[in-house]
Amino acid sequence: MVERLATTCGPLELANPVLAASGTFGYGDSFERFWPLSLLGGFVTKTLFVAPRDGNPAPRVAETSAGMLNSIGLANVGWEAFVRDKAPRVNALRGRSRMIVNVAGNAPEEFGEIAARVEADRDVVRCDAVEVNVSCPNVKEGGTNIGCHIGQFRDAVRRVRAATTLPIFVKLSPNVADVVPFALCAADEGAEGVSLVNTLYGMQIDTERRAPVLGTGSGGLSGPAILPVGVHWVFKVRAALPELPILGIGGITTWRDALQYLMAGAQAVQVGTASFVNPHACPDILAGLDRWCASRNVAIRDVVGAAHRVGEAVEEPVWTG
Amino acid sequence: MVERLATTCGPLELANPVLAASGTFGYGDSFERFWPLSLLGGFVTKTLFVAPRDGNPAPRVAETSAGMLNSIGLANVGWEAFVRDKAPRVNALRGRSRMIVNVAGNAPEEFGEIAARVEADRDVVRCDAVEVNVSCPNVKEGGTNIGCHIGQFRDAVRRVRAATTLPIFVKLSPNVADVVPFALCAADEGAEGVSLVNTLYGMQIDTERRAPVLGTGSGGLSGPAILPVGVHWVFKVRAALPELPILGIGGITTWRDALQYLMAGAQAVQVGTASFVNPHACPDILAGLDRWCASRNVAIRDVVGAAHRVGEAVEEPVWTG
Amino acid sequence: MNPGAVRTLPLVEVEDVSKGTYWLRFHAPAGFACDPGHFFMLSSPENGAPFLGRPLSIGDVHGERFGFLVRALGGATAWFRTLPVGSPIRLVGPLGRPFLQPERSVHCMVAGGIGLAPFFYLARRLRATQPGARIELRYGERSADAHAPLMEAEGELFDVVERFTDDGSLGARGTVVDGLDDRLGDPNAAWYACGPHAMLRALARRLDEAGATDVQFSLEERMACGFGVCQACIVPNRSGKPRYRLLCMDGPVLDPREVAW
Amino acid sequence: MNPGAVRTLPLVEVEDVSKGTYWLRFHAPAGFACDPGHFFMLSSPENGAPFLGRPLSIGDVHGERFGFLVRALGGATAWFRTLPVGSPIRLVGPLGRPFLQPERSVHCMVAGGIGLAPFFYLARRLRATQPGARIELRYGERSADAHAPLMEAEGELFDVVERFTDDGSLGARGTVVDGLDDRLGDPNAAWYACGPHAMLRALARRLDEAGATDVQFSLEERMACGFGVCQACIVPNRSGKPRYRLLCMDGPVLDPREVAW
Ligand SMILES: Cc1cc2nc3c(=O)[nH]c(=O)nc-3n(C[C@H](O)[C@H](O)[C@H](O)COP(=O)(O)OP(=O)(O)OC[C@H]3O[C@@H](n4cnc5c(N)ncnc54)[C@H](O)[C@@H]3O)c2cc1C
Ligand SMILES: Cc1cc2nc3c(=O)[nH]c(=O)nc-3n(C[C@H](O)[C@H](O)[C@H](O)COP(=O)(O)OP(=O)(O)OC[C@H]3O[C@@H](n4cnc5c(N)ncnc54)[C@H](O)[C@@H]3O)c2cc1C
Ligand SMILES: Cc1cc2nc3c(=O)[nH]c(=O)nc-3n(C[C@H](O)[C@H](O)[C@H](O)COP(=O)(O)O)c2cc1C
Ligand SMILES: Cc1cc2nc3c(=O)[nH]c(=O)nc-3n(C[C@H](O)[C@H](O)[C@H](O)COP(=O)(O)O)c2cc1C
Ligand code: FES
Ligand code: FES
Repeated sequence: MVERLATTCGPLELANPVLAASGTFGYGDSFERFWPLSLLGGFVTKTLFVAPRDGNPAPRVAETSAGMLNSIGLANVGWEAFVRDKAPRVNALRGRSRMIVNVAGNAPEEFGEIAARVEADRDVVRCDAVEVNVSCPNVKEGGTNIGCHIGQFRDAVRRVRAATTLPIFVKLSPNVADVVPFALCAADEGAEGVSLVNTLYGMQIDTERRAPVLGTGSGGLSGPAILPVGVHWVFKVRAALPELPILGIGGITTWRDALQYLMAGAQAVQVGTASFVNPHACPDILAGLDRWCASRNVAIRDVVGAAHRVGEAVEEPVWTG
Repeated sequence: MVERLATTCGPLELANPVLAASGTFGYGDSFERFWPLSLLGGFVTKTLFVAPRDGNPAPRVAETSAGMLNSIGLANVGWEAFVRDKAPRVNALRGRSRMIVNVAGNAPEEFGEIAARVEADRDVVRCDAVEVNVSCPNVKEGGTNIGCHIGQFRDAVRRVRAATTLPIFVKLSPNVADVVPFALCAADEGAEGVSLVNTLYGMQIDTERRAPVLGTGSGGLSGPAILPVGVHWVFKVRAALPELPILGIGGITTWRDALQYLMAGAQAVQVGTASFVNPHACPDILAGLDRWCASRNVAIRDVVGAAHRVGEAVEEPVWTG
Repeated sequence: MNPGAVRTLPLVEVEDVSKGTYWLRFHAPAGFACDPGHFFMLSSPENGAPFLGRPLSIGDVHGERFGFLVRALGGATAWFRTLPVGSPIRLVGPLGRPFLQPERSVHCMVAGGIGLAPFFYLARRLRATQPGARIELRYGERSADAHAPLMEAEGELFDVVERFTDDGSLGARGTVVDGLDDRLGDPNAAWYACGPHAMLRALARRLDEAGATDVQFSLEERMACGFGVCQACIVPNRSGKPRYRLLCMDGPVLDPREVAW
Repeated sequence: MNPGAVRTLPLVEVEDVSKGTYWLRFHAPAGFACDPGHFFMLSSPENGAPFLGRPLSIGDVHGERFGFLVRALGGATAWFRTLPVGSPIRLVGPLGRPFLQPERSVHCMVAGGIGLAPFFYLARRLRATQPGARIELRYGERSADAHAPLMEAEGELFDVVERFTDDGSLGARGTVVDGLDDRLGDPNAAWYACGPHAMLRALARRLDEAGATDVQFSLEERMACGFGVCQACIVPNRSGKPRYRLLCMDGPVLDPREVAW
């Protein structure tokens, strides 16, 4: 299993291409009751700010067709508590699984501050990379306000880069006319790679109450509904910037979904919402990928970006016959 | 029924708030085998160009979770054939149902040209309004290339406005960082209203063939999956521009979905993909809205924008008890 | 089934109790164990509607079966009702913190609507561990017929059953909160309640005024995961520090005096 | 059921024919009528997976029942197979242009794989309207066991049945296109074919070379609507004018000489 599933995403050597996405995996130890963290290629922590945050008022989630809306609002324990209470425990559990700390701030300067804290504590925290969340739709300041405006975006990434030498993955929003310029900007500013996509803007209205369901009005749409959106943008970013490492995210529920992202050009994927519904989603996807690789006699590395290679297409499916 | 369902969308007096969306209703006569056209509040034709278009290579559709991708590419019979073969027949069928002709071109100038043709033939065609499609994701030129760039967008709308005095609805793309500036621009340029949303970018990869499913690679995502995205943007546009008439579109399958759009601020809605799966979707939605209005003793006009009126919220739902 | 196990089990029985209320029953697999007040997330292992899991309190564990008492309110709870026997359902759990079962001479349970769900199992367990204790149930319903059939079947689990209906058509008229006066001063009573938010808020005030200290409420909030990762299920903290707690981890059973109602 | 009716009917029977192939049967409602070569769009009236309808050719109409012969290939066709009897299915149709049934002394049907589906009903109808005509079926399969059970049940509809398997395990070895030589010159034969694209393309060439004129193929393309509005189901036109035709309106039965293969 190890060999066929191994993959490399920029500076990250991963035992396998399945990571758990930010905000859907706590700080790394929440799924221990279901399966060992060390199974994963890696995981991304809930977004951390320097100071703890309470997040938004309830209701914070709603179900949609093949998806969900959330307006959590980046509730998190804050950097200090993470370093003190979470990191040591998680490091004891994770084995070869890569730890990526996801960080954010309310303004570009705060991105620099949190990155400086990560750098300062890097020997304690022992994380393998930093994911920069400039794409949360659920916060008044920061979030998509930064991630959808190239000037602020550049500023935030630059400050993170200046503050740390850890590998940086910038997490991109699909709520833009074109994701490619943001990916390019991240690369320009020295990021090692990009993670895409974060949630789409969405709203649900309770027609009996005649009001939005979520406490904040709108929220972020995730789950199978957005799978094609994420695959599209991964494909586009890969086509424009073939050398830029990509972590593919959005709606992955099955191993076939994960394969779509890999073939679109992601070196590895992150599984989010699916883990809420099926806590075994990550190991199930891993097992499916392994079976597929074995039966096709290929390694994961071989299929990364395969959908770009015209002519490589493996026989037309003969649905009849 | 007539009274409670009647609504006004800018200059359009509608017998009811249910319209059929462009590209999912042919030129108006395709559903006659199922139910009479005159039932509808109105309908929007397939996008028309001056000259006929063949559209994109197959496959042109793919199924996704609670949605579909299409890459039709604005295949249409062209303006002349529409005027000659379609309009007279449809006019004989439509009764009070409003006819909106949807038009596009490959460049802003061509938007002016087709609008001039509509204006010239308006007495023959007898349409009630023009919908300007600057938001198709499936064409190399025009489409989202115009609809997602404010300069070209303004240019196209201005040319249409200069060419015709018919009411104009500009159909907006969700594939932008913020839809509001585009709505504002449309209003500035003298459009009577906006239609939103068109499809989202999306891609599906056939993991056995290791290639995109659609002939064009990416396509447009529609269906229930995108409902929350459309509701979000209608809500945002209504909040920013409370006087601007809105036709709400995206993922409407049930009368409750339609109500969400109306409460978010649309005066009427357009039903698209749902009609493929259930050809009776429009009359079913109409009947459901009528029942709801009757049981709540309200008229459709009363609930338009209701989700914006804090305090109007009708009792908290007591799920237990 | 250890805390937090993920099991896909075939549905064994759907039993209608009254219009809109039903039992959803399963065979308990080897090692199945859970306590009154625990909940499970139920979802479809197929990729269809409903998408997210739904939290349901354990309703009863009896012999080789366990079940949930469900009220069909929306998409998922109506959908479970229609499933043919044998349909696979994913169950994640048991989750959350169950009811503590202090030794008391009187155990008073107060339920509103489907808030009755956790009390059959609670009563069954208390009967077994505290055979001398008195178990009282007071519950409120919108109208007469909702829970009456349940009481016929399982009423003997309780020493006292008092009913309240909005319209007085069965039992006393009024809300269940109004009907507690004689018990409120009892220093030996343990209190357990589950029901609509408004009822619980009113009850919390009454109990507080009466000086009751041994009080446990089972609350509800929308949940996406049920095991502490999504941060959906917040309950505002009376103390304000932290501002919120997570119902799926700190609850669903909470001391109402810790909640900012 | 008039052309293009929308009916939600309960599934009456799922009968397995061989691994992955099955009959999906319904009671014909009053007024049900359709012709061989017509198709229906089948979908779920519930809002779940699969989302779009799927086109299926009418497989047989017999007594009070009609049915579709289906091969489980992907999401929807596997899903239909698992539905319990009584499940509601939405059927839109009959749709498209059916087979013309010219008067001929010989009717030659050629099928590849599940392309066999439309020919039972076609044979049944020709038997009734042209009792003296000879009906021949030649079909190809990947391996032996796929269609053999069908032929046992319904083989008497045909005067001649010739089988071809890739591995020669049943009938002749090779493709069905190779096995037509003796018939190809017959000026009195009408030709009907359905099967994989590659087979049809090869067959079109053979028939063309042999000068056959009375030829009808039932083609496939991805469909979203089935009645001419979505523009998904394009078939490139030999003449190039217009460039494409819509399979759901102009087909699914087309003259192969009009298709740019
Ligand atoms: C810990 C816990 C234990 C529960 N135990 C039971 C039980 O034993 N029996 C029972 O019938 N119900 C129980 N519920 C409530 C049950 O989870 C909801 O009724 C169910 O989730 C509604 O889903 P739906 O798809 O049927 O309705 P929806 O269509 O989702 O919504 C219908 C109504 O229910 C509300 N709602 C949706 N989800 C929740 C939620 N998680 N909590 C509260 N309200 C919600 C909505 O606001 C709406 O008003 C419990 C809830 C929690 C949190
Ligand atoms: C007019 C017509 C009549 C048909 N009659 C029959 C029949 O009688 N019996 C039968 O078993 N099948 C028939 N088919 C084919 C059937 O529609 C497809 O097998 C089915 O849509 C596949 O859906 P799925 O969800 O099971 O597979 P998917 O998971 O959607 O796809 C599985 C494979 O089928 C291909 N496919 C998907 N949709 C279509 C389509 N509409 N046409 C061709 N290939 C497709 C995909 O490319 C893929 O390779 C017919 C198709 C048409 C157009
Ligand atoms: C409840 C919830 C909370 C989330 N919190 C965060 C977060 O804190 N930081 C972040 O970068 N992304 C967050 N996300 C986004 C996910 O990491 C992911 O990008 C998105 O959900 C799409 O993937 P999915 O469809 O697999 O869930 C959150 C998503 C959900 C559903
Ligand atoms: C197959 C297909 C073709 C479409 N063609 C057009 C078109 O020609 N012009 C246009 O403005 N929108 C077109 N649309 C977009 C729809 O009008 C609508 O905006 C979109 O599908 C979202 O609504 P829905 O989810 O209800 O389908 C098309 C959509 C589909 C699915
Ligand atoms: S339900 Fe997810 S944290 Fe409580
Ligand atoms: S399937 Fe929609 S036009 Fe043919």
